Amino acid sequence: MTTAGTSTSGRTRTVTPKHDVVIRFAGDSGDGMQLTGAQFTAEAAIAGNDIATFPDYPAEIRAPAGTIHGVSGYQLNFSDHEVFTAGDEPSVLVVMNPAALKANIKDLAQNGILIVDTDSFTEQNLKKVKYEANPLEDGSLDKYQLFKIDITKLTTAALNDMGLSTKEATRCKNFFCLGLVSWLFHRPTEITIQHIEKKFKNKPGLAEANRRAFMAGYNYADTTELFAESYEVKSAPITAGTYRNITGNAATALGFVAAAQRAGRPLFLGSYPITPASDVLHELSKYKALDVVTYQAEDEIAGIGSAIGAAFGGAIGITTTSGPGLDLKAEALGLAAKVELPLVVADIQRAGPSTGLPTKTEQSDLLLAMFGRHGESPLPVIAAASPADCFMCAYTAVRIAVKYMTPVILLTDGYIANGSEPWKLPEVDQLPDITVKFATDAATYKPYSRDEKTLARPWAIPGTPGLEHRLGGLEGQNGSGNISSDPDNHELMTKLRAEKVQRIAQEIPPMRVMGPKSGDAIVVGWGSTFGPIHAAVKQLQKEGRSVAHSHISYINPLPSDLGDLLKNYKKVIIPEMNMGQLRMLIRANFLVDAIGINKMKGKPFTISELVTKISAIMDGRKLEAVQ
Amino acid sequence: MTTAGTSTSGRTRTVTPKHDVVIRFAGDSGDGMQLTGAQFTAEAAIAGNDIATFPDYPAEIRAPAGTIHGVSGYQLNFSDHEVFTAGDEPSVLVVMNPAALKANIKDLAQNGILIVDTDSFTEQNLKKVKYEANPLEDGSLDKYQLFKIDITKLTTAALNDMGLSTKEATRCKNFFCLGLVSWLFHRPTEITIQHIEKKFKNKPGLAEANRRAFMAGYNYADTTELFAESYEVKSAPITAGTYRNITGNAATALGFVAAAQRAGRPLFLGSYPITPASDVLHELSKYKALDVVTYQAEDEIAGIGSAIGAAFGGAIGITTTSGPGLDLKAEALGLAAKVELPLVVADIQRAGPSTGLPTKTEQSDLLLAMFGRHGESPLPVIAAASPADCFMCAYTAVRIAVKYMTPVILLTDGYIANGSEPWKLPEVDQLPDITVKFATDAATYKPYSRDEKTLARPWAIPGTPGLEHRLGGLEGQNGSGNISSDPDNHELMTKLRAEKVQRIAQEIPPMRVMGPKSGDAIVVGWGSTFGPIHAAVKQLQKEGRSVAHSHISYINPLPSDLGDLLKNYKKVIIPEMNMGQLRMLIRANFLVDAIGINKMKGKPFTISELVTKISAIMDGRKLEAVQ
Amino acid sequence: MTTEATAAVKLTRKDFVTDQDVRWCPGCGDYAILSQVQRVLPELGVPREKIVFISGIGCSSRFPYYINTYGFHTIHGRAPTLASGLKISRPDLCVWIATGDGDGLSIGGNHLIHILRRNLNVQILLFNNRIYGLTKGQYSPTSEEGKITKSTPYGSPDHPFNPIGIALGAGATFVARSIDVENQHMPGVLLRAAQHKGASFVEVFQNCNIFNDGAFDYTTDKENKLDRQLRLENGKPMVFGKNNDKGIRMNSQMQAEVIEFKDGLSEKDCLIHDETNPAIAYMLSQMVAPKFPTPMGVFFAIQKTTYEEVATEQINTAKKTRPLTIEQLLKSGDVWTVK
Amino acid sequence: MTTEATAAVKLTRKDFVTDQDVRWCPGCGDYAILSQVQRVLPELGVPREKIVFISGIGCSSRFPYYINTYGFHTIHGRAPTLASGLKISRPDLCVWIATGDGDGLSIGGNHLIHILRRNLNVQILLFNNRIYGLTKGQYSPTSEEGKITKSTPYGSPDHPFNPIGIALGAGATFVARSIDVENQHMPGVLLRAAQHKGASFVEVFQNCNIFNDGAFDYTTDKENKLDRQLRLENGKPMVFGKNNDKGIRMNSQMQAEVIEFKDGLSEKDCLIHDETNPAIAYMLSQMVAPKFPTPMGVFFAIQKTTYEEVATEQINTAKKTRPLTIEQLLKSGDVWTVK
Ligand SMILES: Cc1ncc(C[n+]2csc(CCOP(=O)(O)OP(=O)(O)O)c2C)c(N)n1
Ligand SMILES: Cc1ncc(C[n+]2csc(CCOP(=O)(O)OP(=O)(O)O)c2C)c(N)n1
Ligand code: SF4
Ligand code: SF4
Ligand SMILES: [Mg+2]
Ligand SMILES: [Mg+2]
Repeated sequence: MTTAGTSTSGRTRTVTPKHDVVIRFAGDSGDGMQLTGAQFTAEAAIAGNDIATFPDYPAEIRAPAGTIHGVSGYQLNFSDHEVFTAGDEPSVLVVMNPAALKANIKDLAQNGILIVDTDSFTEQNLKKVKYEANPLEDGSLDKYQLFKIDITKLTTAALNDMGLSTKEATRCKNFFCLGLVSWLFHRPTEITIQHIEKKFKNKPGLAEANRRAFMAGYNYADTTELFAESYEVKSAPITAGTYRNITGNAATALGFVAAAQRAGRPLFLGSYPITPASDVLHELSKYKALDVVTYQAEDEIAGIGSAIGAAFGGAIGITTTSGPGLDLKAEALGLAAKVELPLVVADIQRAGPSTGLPTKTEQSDLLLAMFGRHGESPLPVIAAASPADCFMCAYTAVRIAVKYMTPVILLTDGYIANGSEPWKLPEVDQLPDITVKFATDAATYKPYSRDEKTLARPWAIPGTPGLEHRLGGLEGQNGSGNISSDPDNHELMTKLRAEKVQRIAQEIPPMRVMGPKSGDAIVVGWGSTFGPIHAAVKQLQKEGRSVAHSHISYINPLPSDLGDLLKNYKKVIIPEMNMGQLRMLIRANFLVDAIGINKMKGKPFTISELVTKISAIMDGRKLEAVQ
Repeated sequence: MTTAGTSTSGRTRTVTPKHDVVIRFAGDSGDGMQLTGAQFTAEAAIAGNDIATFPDYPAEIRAPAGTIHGVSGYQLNFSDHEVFTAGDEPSVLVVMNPAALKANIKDLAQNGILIVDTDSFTEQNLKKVKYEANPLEDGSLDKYQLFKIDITKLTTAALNDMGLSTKEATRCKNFFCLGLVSWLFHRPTEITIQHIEKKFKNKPGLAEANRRAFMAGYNYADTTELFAESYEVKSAPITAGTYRNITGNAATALGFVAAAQRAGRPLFLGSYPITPASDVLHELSKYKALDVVTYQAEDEIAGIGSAIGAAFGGAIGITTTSGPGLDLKAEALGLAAKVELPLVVADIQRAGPSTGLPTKTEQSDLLLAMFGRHGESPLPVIAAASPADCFMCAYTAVRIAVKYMTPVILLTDGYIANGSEPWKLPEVDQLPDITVKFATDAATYKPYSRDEKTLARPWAIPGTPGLEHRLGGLEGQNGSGNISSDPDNHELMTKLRAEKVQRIAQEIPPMRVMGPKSGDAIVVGWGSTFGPIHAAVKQLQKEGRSVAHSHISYINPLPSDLGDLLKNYKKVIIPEMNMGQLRMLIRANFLVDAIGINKMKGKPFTISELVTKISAIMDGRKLEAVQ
Repeated sequence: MTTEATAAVKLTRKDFVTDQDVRWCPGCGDYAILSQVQRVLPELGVPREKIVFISGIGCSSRFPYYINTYGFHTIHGRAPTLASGLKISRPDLCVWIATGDGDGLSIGGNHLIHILRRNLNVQILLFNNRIYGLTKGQYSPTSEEGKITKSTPYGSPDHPFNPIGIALGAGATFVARSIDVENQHMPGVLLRAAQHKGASFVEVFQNCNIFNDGAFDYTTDKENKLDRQLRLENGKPMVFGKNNDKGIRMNSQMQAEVIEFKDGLSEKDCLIHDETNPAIAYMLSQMVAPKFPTPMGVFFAIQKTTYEEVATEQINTAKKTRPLTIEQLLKSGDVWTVK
Repeated sequence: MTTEATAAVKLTRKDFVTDQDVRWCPGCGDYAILSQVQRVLPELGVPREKIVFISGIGCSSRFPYYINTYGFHTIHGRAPTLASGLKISRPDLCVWIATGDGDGLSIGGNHLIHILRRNLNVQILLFNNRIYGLTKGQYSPTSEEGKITKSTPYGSPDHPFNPIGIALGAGATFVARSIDVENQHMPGVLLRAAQHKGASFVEVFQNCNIFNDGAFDYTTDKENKLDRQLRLENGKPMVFGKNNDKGIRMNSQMQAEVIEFKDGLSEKDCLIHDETNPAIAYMLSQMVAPKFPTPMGVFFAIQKTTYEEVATEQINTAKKTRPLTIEQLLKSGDVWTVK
C-alpha cells in the first residue's frame, strides 16, 4: 500500500511501506562505507527496526584505489519483523566506483535500486577493472532502477566555502550518501546530526563538513525528486528493554568483563593481534577502570602463557586469537589442562588453511579446538550463535572455567565478530552467579583434591601462607599433585580429566527445538550459522515441511539430550561453513547418518541456498544437483 | 625333555629346552642394564631366535642412585617361534639393587628365576626404597628361584690386578651378569667377546676389563654349579635372508635415507631434540656421506620451517618430534599443506598431556595428527606397527609426500621407537619406485596445474630459469596460484586439497585379515599395538574363538575396503593406548558401534590383558568387570 | 649472498618487476624500498632464477610478490626458518629475507637472532615502521614508550627494542641501517649487505603513512637531516652536520659525546669508525636522537664461517673420507643371515 | 624483585627446602646453585608465600620442585611468559625464573629478550652448562663451535650465543654472571639481582658432569682462577690476577687490552668499571678466554620503569579519573529503549 507523506521540505512524497530492506554500501577501502553503514544501522535501530549487519572488507589495508581488491562493503538488513541474517541479496546497492559496481552488482536483486557516484566512472577507473564500455551507459544495468548521481561533485560543491582541500571535501561524500538513503527510507535527520556532532566533537570543522554533506544529500533527494517514491519500514515487535547495536567482538569483550566483575577478580587478557580477533583486545584495553589488564604479548604463545601465569595468580586469565594463533597455543593449552587452571581461549575463526582468507569467515577450527593438543587433553568448547550471543557465551566460558578449574575454548567467527545486531542489555545482577573461592586452609589443602560434584581441584594462589605448592606439566598424583610416573595413577588422572569435562553437561540446558518435536528432518547447527538456518527452516515450515531446527552451543561436552533428540527425525542435516566437522562428531557419538551442507566460500550461508539444499536433501535428491 | 650337554669347562650339565624365554635386566640408570640387554639380544638374534625387546627407562638422567625413580630396565623375549611382543611377564629377572627388585618383582612369573646382586643390598640401600627387612632374607621371595650372587665383589675381584679404580671396576658388573646369563642360556662366548673387542677397540683397557668380567660371570656359573640346569631356546623358523636387530627409531632413520637415495635427492632433517624422538636425529646425523644434512634448529617451529624451506629447494624435507613438538608445528604444517610441498613429519608419540610421562609410551596424538591445524587442512597419516615396520612406513611417507606433493605425518611411539626386533634387510633396488621430476618447461609451467591421477602440482625449484614463482599461505587460484579471494575458488581449492589426500587410497593395499573373513568379532588396531593384538587374537583363535585381527597402517585416508570388511563381523573391537581416538574415526566413517579397549598407563598392552578383555567383550560382559 | 655471481647475466631493474598489482597503501614507504631493491639486484650479476625472497606476514612481508624472482610468503615470524633450510640445502642460491618490526622482532625474534648467530649467508631487510601495519595499527616492539595505539589507548608501557642492538647482541657479522626515502644511501647499503659473506642485517626506517605517519620525520627532515644523521664510513672519523662541523668523541670512560669543531676541536678528536670493532658498533647503536645524530650505514662487518659452508664441507669430507652407499648402510651393525 | 620486603619474617635456609627428592645426577652443578639460592632467600625478608619460582623444561628447570615456595614447572622455553602474566597481575609477588641454555636461549630466546626489554621486575637465573642435559647430550646455543655431541658427531657448525651480549642487546637493566662452584661470589650476585628493581639477568656457569664435564674448568681451576677471572666492582678499576698485578685498559679506538702492572703501568691505567655504561658492559661481554680473563659479577645495572608499575599506574589513574561500573559500561554506546 502506498501512502502520501510529507517530507521535511514540505513537498508531498509517496511513501511505500516495506517489511524489510537489505541495503549494501560499497566503495573503495578509503571511501568510508563502513562508517556510512554503521550510521545508517544506528538510524534503523533507533527507529525500532530489527536489524542485522555484515561488513565485508579486504585483506589489504588500502589496496590500490579503484581495484576490485580494494572494495569494502557493508550490508544491513532492517525490518518490521524478526531478522536472523543480514539478508541474502540487497534490494538497494550504493556504489562509489566502478570496482564496487563490478564486485557487487551480481548480488543486487532484480529491479533493485542502484545508486552510483558517476564522478568516479572515469575512463581510467573503468579500465582498472576491465570494463570495456561504461556500464552506466551501455544498457547493461537496465534491469535495475539506476540512479546516477554526481556524488563527489555535489559534495564538494556543498562544502566549497569551507576552505577544505579537495581531498578533505571529497572524503565527506559518504555522508552525502547517508543523506540520500536517509531520505529514501524516511529517516529523521536529527539523530544523525547529533551523532556527527558527538563523534567529531573535538574536530568542529569536520563535524560541520559532514553535517553539511549529509544535509546536502538529504536535500538533494528531496528537491530533485530523484526518487519516485520513498519507503518506510515500521518498527518491529521487539521485547521491551534497553538495547544497543553490538558486534560480536564487542559483545565478547563485554562478556568477559562482566564475568570478571561478577567473580570479583581482575581480568587479565594476554593476546597478540590477529584479524579478526584484534578488536576484542582493542575493546578490552579501554576498560582499565574495571580492573582489566591487557597485555599485548610478543606472540600467541606468550599470550596464552601470560594468561596462565595470571590465572595462577588468581586473575581471570583470557587469551584471544584466530586460527593460526590457536595452532600456536596448543602446547600451552595442554599445560593449562594438565595443571587444571581456569582460562578462556577465544578463537575468532577465519577462513583457512594457513593464512587463507584472513578477513573472510569460516567455521573450520572446530576439530582443532576439540583435538588440537597432543596426549589426551579434552577441553570444553562453547560456540556463539550470533553477535549478541557472544556476550553470554563469553560470560559462560569464564563461569565454567572457574567452576570446573579448566581451560575453556570459545569459538566465534568473522561473520558474527564483525556483524552486528541489537542486543538487549542484561541486568548484571541477574547474570548467573560466578563465585570464586580460593583455598586458604593449610591444614586440609591438597593441590589435587577434588570437588565431588565438579571434580574441580582447589584454586590456591601465591600469597596464601602455608599453601606453597608446585604445579607442572609432568603427570602428578591425584590428591598431592606430586610428580608421579605410576601407571595406574596416569590412567586415573587421564580419566578424571576427561570425566571433569563430561560433568559440565550438567550445566547445559535442554536443547531448544524450533519446530516439530519429531518429523522428517532436523537441521542441526552450531555457531554463526544460526541466523541463516533459523530463517531457512522457518521458511520451509511455512511451506509446510516437517522440519525442525536445533542449535548446539556446547560442543564439548555435547548436551546429554542431543542423542535422543536426533532419533526423533528421519534425517539429520548439518549445515556448516567447513567440510563437516560437527557432522563427524555427531556421527561418531550417536551413529546417525547425518548429512552435511557445506560451504567453504568465506561467506555465510544465504537463506535461499539453505532452503534449496535442505529441501533437496529432504526429497532425497543429490546435493550436487542443486549446487 | 632334558638332555645333558657339555659346558666349556668340560663338566656335564643339564640342558632343558624351552620354546621361549622372557628375561628382564633391571638396575640403577648407571648400572649399564641397557647395554647388557642389547648385547644379550644380539646373542639371541645370532643364535637364530625370534626376538622382541622393550627398554624402559626413567625421565631423569640419573635419579639419585638407589631410588625407584632411577631404575632402568630392559626386557627381551626370545623364542623358537614367531614372537610379537617383548613378553607379558619375565620368567627371568636380573636385579642389581633393592630399588630394581622393588620396582620389578611384581612382574616376575611364579617360580621365575631371580638373580640378585647381594652386594647392593646394604642397609642404606634398603632404607632408600623403604624395605623394612632384607627381602633376600625374610622369605618373601620364596616363590621364585632366587640366586643371590656377590656380583660386585666377584667382578672387582676378577679385575683386581688391572690397576682400575673401584668405580671403574664396579662398572664392569653388567658384563659379569651377561656372562652369567650367557651360560644359563647356553650361548657361545666368542660372539660377545668379539663384540667387546669391536666396541672398545679404541679403549683396550676397557675391552680387557669387560672381557674379563664377562668370562668371570660365565665361568662362575659354570664352576660353582650355581644353576641346577641351563636352558636352550632353539632357532626359530625364520624366512631366509639377512637380518639385523633394529629399533624403531633406527629403522625410521634408515627408511628416510633409503627413500631419499631412491629419489636421488639430498635429505634434509630439521629437528629439535625431544624424547623419545631424538635418536632419529642422532642416527641421521651420522649419514652425511649419503647427502644427509641434519639441522638442529632452535625449536620445533624452526625445525619444520627449515624442512619446508629445504623442500622448496628440492630436498627431501623431514622433521621429527614427539607430542609437544607436534603441537608447535601445527601452523607451519598448515602452510606446507597450503603450498603443497612434500614433507614428512614424524611424531614419536609419548604419554601426555603436556610434559606427561616423557619416557613412557602412548598413542594419544592420533587426532592431533588428523585435525591439529586451523582451517581445513587434511593430511595423510601413516602409522608404523613395529620397530622394523618403521622402515617401510618412513619410506612410504616420503614416497607419498613426493608423489602427491603433500606433507605426510608418520606416527610411531616410544614403545616401538626404543623396542627392537629382527629386521630382514630389504634389497634397495626392490623398494617401490620414488621418482622425482622437477618442472623445467617455462612455456607450460603453472605453479598450481595438477596431475590428473594424483592431483599433485608440479615441483619447480629455484635455480630453474623461467619458472620464477611465488608461493604463500594466502589462498591462491587453482592453476596460477596467484592470490585469490574468489569465493568459488576457495571452495574449489579446499575440495581439491581434500580430494588429493583421498586419492592416496589408491596406494593402499587391501586390508590383511588374520583369521576368519567373517565371524563374531574383528579386532582392529593401528600402530604399535600390533604385537600384543596379534598375539592375543592368535591365542583366542587357538581357544576356538571366531575372531580376526586387522591392522590399519593408513589412517588418512582410511583404506577403501575397510568399511566393507568391518560389516562382516558382529563386533568391532579397537584396543588403543588412548581413550578411543581411532574408534571415533571408525564410528564416524562407518557408523559401526566399535567398542574400545583403552589403556593409558604409559605401557603397551600385555597379551593376557587383551585376551581377557576381548573375550569379555565378545561374551557381552562389561569391561569394568575385568579391569 | 652467494659469491657465485655470474658476470654473464645482464639484467635491468625491469627484469625484477612482477605482473602482480602492488597492494600497499598509496604513499607507503615500502614502495621506495621495493624500487631500490629492484635497482640493486641487477648489479649483483646473479641470474634471476638463483634469487629467492622469503618473508613472513605483514605489509612488508608482501615484498616477495613484487619481485620477479623465486619467492615465498610464509607465516608470521618464521621466514628465517624457511630461509635457513633453503640456504643450507641450496648454498648456490642468493637468499633474501623481508620482514617487519612485528614479524621479525615480535613473534619472530628468536629465529632472527638464531639465523644471525649461525651466520647463514642471507640478507635480512627489516622494515621498521614502529607499528603493526597489516593488522591496522597496534604498537610494535619498536614503538616508543607511551605510544597510543589501538591496543594501547592509555599509552604503551613497554621499552622498545633497539634492532641494531639486538642484532649485535646476537652476534651478527653485518649490521647496517638505512631509510626508505634516502634513495642515495640505501642502494650502497644493500649492495654491501649482498656482498657480505654471512648474515647481513639491515634495519630500514620505513614510514607507514596510515598508522604511524611521520615516525622518522625528525631524522629525514630535509632541512636538518645532515645535523641529525651520522653517516658512517669505515676508517673515517665520525663527522656530521650541514657543514661537517660536528663529530663524535669518546672519553676515557667510554662515553660518547657530540663535539662541535670549535675551541680547537676538530675531526682529529673524533672517533674513527671501525666496522670490525664490536664495542664501537654497540656504542653507536645506543646513540639516539635528539641527544645524538642517528647513525646510518654499516655499523659492523666482520668475517666468520657461515653455517652452510661448514655443513657442506662436512658432507664433502664425509663423502671423501668415509664413503658409504645405502646398501652398505643398511647392512651395517650386527647383521646375521638366516638360510 | 618486589621492594615490599617485610622485615618481620625471619626465615632460614631450611625453610626453603622441600620434601621432594632432588633428582639431579650426583655431582651436578645444579646442587650448588640450589643451595646458594636457598641461602640467599631468607636474606630478602620476603615471606615464603610471596615468592614464586617459574621454570621451563630441562634439568635446570626442575629447580622449583626443590624450593619450598610457590612454583611452576611449565613448558619448554615459556617460563618468561607465565612469569610476565603473573607479575603484571600480581606485582606484590617476588618472581624468579629458572632456565637453562636450551630452555632460555634456544626455544625460549624470544620470550627472554622480550621480558628483558619490558623490564618486568623478576629475577632470571640462566643455568648455562653449554649442553642439553635432560635430553641426554645434544649441543646447545652456547656450545662451542665444532663441538662433538650426540646430534653433531662431525662437530657443530654454529657460532655460540654470548648470553650476556644477548641480554644487553635486548635492553636488559641488570646483567650479571657467576659460577656454580663460586659459593662466595654467587650469593652477592643473587642478592644484587633480587634487590634490583626491574628484570635481572644472571648467567650462571654450571657444570653438567654427565654430558659436558669440565666445561668451565679453565675458568674455575683453583690454581689459576684469579688470573682467569675478572671480578667486576662498580667504580673500581678493572684489576685482576693472583697478585692483583694485571688489569684491563682501553685504547682510544675502544679496544680493550690486558696490561701487566710493570713498566710504569698500574691500576691507574685501567678502565674504571661503570655499571651504568652500556658500552663498557658490552665490551666486557666480548672479552673471552684465553685472551682475556672472564668477567664475573655485575656487568650492567640501570634504573628504568618496570612494565608492571606503568600498567598498574594506568589502572589506578583510570579508576580515579574515569571511574566506570560494569552497568555503565554495558549501557555505553548508542542505546535505545523499546517499551
Ligand atoms: C600467527 C599469526 N599471528 C598474528 C598474525 C596477524 N599479523 C599479521 S601481520 C602482523 C604484524 C605485522 O607487523 P610488521 O611485521 O611490523 O609488518 P607491517 O605490516 O608493519 O609491515 C600480525 C600481528 C598472523 N598473521 N599470524
Ligand atoms: C616443546 C618441547 N621441545 C623439546 C623438549 C625436550 N627438551 C626438554 S629439556 C630440553 C633442553 C634442555 O636444555 P637446557 O635448557 O640447557 O637444560 P639442562 O637440561 O641443560 O639444564 C629439551 C630439548 C620439550 N620438553 N618440549
Ligand atoms: S598500513 Fe602502513 S605499512 Fe601497511 S601498506 Fe599501508 S602505509 Fe604501508
Ligand atoms: S644431565 Fe647434567 S645438567 Fe642434568 S642433572 Fe645430570 S649433570 Fe646435571
Ligand atoms: Mg611494522
Ligand atoms: Mg643446558
